[in-house]
Amino acid sequence: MSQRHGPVTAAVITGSMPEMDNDHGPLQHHFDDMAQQNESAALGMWLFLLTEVMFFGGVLTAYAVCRYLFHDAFAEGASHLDVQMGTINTIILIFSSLTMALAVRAAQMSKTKLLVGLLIATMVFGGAFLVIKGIEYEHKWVEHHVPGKYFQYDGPMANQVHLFFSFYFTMTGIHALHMILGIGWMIWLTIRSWRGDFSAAYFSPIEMTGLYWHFVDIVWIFLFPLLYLFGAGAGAGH
Amino acid sequence: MSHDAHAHDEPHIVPLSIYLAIFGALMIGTALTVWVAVFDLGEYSWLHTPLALLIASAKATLVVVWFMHVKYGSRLVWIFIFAGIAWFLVLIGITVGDYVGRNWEPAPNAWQAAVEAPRSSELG
Amino acid sequence: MNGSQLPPLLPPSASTVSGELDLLFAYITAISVFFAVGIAVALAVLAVLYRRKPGDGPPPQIHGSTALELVWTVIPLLIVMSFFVWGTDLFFRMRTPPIEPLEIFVVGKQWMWKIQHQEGPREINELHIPVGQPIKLTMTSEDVIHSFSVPAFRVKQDVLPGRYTTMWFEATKTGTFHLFCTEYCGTEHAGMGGSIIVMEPNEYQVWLGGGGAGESLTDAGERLFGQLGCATCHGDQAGARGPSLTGVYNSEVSLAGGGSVTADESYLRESILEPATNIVAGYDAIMPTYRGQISEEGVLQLVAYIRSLGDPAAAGATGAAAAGEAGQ
Amino acid sequence: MSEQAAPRRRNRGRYEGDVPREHYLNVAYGLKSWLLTVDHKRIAILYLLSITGFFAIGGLFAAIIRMELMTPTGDLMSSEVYNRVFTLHGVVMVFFFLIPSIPAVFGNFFLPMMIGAKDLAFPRINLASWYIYTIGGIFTLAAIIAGGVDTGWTFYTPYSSTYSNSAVALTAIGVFINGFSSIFTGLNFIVSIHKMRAPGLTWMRLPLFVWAHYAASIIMILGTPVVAIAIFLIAVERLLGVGIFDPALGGDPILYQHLFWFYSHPAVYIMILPSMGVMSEVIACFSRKRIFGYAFIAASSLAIAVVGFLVWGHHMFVSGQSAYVSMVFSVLSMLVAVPSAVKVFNWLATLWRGSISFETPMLYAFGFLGLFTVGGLTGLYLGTLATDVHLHDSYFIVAHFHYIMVGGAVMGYLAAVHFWWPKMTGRMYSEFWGRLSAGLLFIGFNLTFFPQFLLGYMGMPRRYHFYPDEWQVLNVLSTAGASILGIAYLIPIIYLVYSLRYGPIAGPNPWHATGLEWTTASPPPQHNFETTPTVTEEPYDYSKAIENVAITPGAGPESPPSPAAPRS
Repeated sequence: MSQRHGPVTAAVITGSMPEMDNDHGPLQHHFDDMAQQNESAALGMWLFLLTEVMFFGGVLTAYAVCRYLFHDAFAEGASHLDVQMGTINTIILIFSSLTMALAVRAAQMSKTKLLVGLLIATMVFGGAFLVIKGIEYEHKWVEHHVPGKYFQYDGPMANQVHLFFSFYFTMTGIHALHMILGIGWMIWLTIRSWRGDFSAAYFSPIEMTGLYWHFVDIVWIFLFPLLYLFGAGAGAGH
Repeated sequence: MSHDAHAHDEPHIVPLSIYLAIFGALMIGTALTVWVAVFDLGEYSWLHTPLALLIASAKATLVVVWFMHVKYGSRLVWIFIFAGIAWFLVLIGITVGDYVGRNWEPAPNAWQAAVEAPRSSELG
Repeated sequence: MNGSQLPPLLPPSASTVSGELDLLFAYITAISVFFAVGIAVALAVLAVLYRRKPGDGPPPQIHGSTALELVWTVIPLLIVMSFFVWGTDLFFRMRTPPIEPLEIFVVGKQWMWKIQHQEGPREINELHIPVGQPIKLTMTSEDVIHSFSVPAFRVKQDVLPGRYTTMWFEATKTGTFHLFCTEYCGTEHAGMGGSIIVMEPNEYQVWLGGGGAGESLTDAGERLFGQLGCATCHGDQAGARGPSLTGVYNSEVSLAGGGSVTADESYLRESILEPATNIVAGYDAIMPTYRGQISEEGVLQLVAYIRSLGDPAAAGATGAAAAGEAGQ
Repeated sequence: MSEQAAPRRRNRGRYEGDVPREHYLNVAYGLKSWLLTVDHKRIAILYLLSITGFFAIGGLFAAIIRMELMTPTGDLMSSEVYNRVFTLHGVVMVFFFLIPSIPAVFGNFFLPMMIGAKDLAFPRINLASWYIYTIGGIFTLAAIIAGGVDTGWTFYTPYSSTYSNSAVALTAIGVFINGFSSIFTGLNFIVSIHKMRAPGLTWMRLPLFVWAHYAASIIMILGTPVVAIAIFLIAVERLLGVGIFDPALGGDPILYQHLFWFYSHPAVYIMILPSMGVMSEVIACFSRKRIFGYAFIAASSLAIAVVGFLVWGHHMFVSGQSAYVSMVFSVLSMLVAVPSAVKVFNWLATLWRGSISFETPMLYAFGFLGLFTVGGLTGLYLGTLATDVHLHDSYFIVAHFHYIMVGGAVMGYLAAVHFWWPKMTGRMYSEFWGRLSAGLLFIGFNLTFFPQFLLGYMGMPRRYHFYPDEWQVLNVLSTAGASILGIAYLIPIIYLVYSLRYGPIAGPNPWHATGLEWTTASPPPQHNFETTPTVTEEPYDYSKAIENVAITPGAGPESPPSPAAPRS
């Protein structure tokens, strides 16, 4: 499904599938030199991120329309989200972005141990984000705010609040899946880093994974105010 | 053959201080987002959403330009990014425009209005 | 294929807009034929003139001509803009009804059209209308998207669940015309059609009287209003739990959440089915939803009744239901 | 095509008196060498086979539709079956044939060769895209077996999300998965065009086929994800009861139409742009002339791709969307007609003073020009607001988009098949049968679809299982045309397969065409070129081309095998 394509593409684009690399080293046969290969990989990754922009863009458009139509109900739904947890998660994700950026830097400087450490730190932050997300989901489950058969809401606008939670779970769910796959991919990268596959001469896979991870971070930077903070203040329109 | 080649031959290593500065700015941005969201803007409460999006866009820009190294990348990457943003704005702009526009009818014509009558001045 | 007579190649033209639409169609066709034939002839002539003959040398390599490119960019542009201007002008006229049309209500449902006349008659898959009078249809769907299409009138409008859409037309010929559902709506989509029967006005009056007359739409709404006990809260006395409905139609209503809204049919419908969405200022959100309890036809009846309770435009309407008959 | 055929050919003395040459087809044998290949040419062949398969399935459904519509009463099958048949015809043809057709087969095969590269930038993504396509196809076939789907290929909500009792989720997932194969193809093309061009191959020296694929790839990249998420939400809505598109659950059905058409209108340009690219190649070659207004054709491809994204709402003029938004969409739809017109005029001007010959690919190109013109012009009726109200969802629309998709895209596809067949297989097909089927196709096509314009104007709605009696004559004509059309599709399959074994040897450049792909041997060696080519001249320079030999039907010039053509 959709969410799985991210890191897989990242994997294939970066040309870092091991069985393919054994014979040729990092330079693939159809490229003239490493520069051409790296630039192609970067360009491919950016194009892939473009498709991701439009992918999330589709849901965001749907969200914008429904929020425009059912403004008050969405504000009410949003007020049931846990702003504290959302904020903590935002901070955690920014930390993970920093460690990821530094990981790329470590690879550029051929500091293998630092690279491994930073990759692990990034995964730990990512994992923490998912754990907190899971706790939130669990709360929603207990409160019967998960859309579908078991949804219960005792308010006048139950239908539209249901719609809000549909968006909440769709958007954060797709985002979380992107993270899970990013972490899965990073585990593999960590092993390869430990083996010393990357250095200033060849760090394209690390760089591409960084781009992907930062993109996932950016998505959250938008999701957080759009979902969590909508019902937070006087902005609810009451 | 790569024509704008050799931009990548030597990795451009960004100083640690820049990363930390960006990180700090992102943290401040996060705090600002939360603060603005709970701040009572009185009759300007409709500004909450535009402000939140503005701050989020600023944060995203920082991530893209420095964490994602676009500042040091090729012009092509800039073009791609702007294309992505432009296409997304077309999609969301015209689609939301349809819903907003349904309340404007060419003639005084009460039957025509949609269920989604204007609710408040705040745009989604 | 009755007898040896070939069927016609044009649909009957039977509404006030169909003539002009045919004219616009003919205009586009004339230009299209000009270009299509022109291109075909050019192809044929070039193919004959420049076919390869034995002993030919390489032909001259021509790079192009900016002047020509400009010509064949600008001329098509001007032509299509003329389509746009005429088409848009006609389109806006086609969807803006004249004053005081005869209003008829349509509910689409898999796979039938249910039609209610103001005066009471109801019909299924048939619509009787008088010739020479503007008709406005207010339409909604009980399930999926349908589309109300009358080719002889050159009109069509999707019928959506959850909201009202409208269309209008004025027949210029008596007779029976096809009615189709043109938005695919499931198994019996092709069978979701019927006829529009256009009659002379006096015949129409006879039909109204003779058909399933009896209760008018407003009366049906009043009866439903009573059955559901709406008056318990929406009475006219001061201190009632809900706002008075007298004269509410087409008035500006202040909302609890700030802002205001025109209490048109759509707002009335929404207030019955999703009462909490837009609460009138000064009242609590205590009204239960009637979604699932009243059919779309019932909602239309209630709306018709509330409309009959007076319209501020109709000046000083009081609670007397009879005074506001037909809501005009 | 099959890997077993290759050695036999070789044993039969493929190049008599010469050492058997190694090329991409005989470099390795066995199923594994095909299923794990990362060679763009082999992947193109994989696509060719699977796409032909889906075309046959879609064509079969079309035949059933036309048979049912011969009589007005709907007596051949039940409405339930009929609805499934036209839905699957649409889904299979649009998502599994038309969208991948030219890009995935000929783009894959020739784009790297035209830019002088050894392969696309990401060969493994290329292979992955074929697997994704296949998996999506399997889901859709599973949906057919599971009882089919009856929503129409447009999956309009809330019918698809709530009311339909058919295998919607399965089909939706199939289409969703298939979307990523399109994204991967587009991504690969754009990166390859940017980064893999041969030395000297500047942007203004690119073949127009490459320009057209660049423009189509933009649409694949930026449009496909949106339809993916829209269809994904339908599947979620059906499986989990989320209500984004269902008014009964608070959602909005028109929202789906926006997301759907944001992609699905530009998707028409994914189908037609590559076909236009083929036209530029074929017309230049068979009139032996440089393309008239090269830069304008290239720019108009990009203009179509960009403006094409701004017109989706013209599918929604009667849906209840805002009248003002409709107005904006109408004017933009008019604008998109202009670059298409520019292309047609430039192709005509290319013929002017040319040295025109009429081999099979050129006949298809002429057919394309005629049919695409009709299809494009009838689009103007639909972009015009008032006329669209009457014509929307009628057979006029059906005729219009078949003129574009079949008359335009399929004609282009067949022109490409016949133009590049000698390069792909090393063999010539029968020119006589080629011309015959091209002519039959043109006649059959017009007989099938022209009556539908008339039906549409009379008001016959699309997706109708039965209809009023007075429309039977035109429907019978249409069905008669469809049977001719069916024959015209079958003939090429026979003579092309025949040519694989018995066709004359084609040689590297049977048409004496320009372009890098013709400078290498037929079939091309595994890495396309023995040495990386260097480009020093503009495209379509036919001034120095070999003397104007009449290319005789059925007998391609027996050129001696050469690793690379001697020419420049």
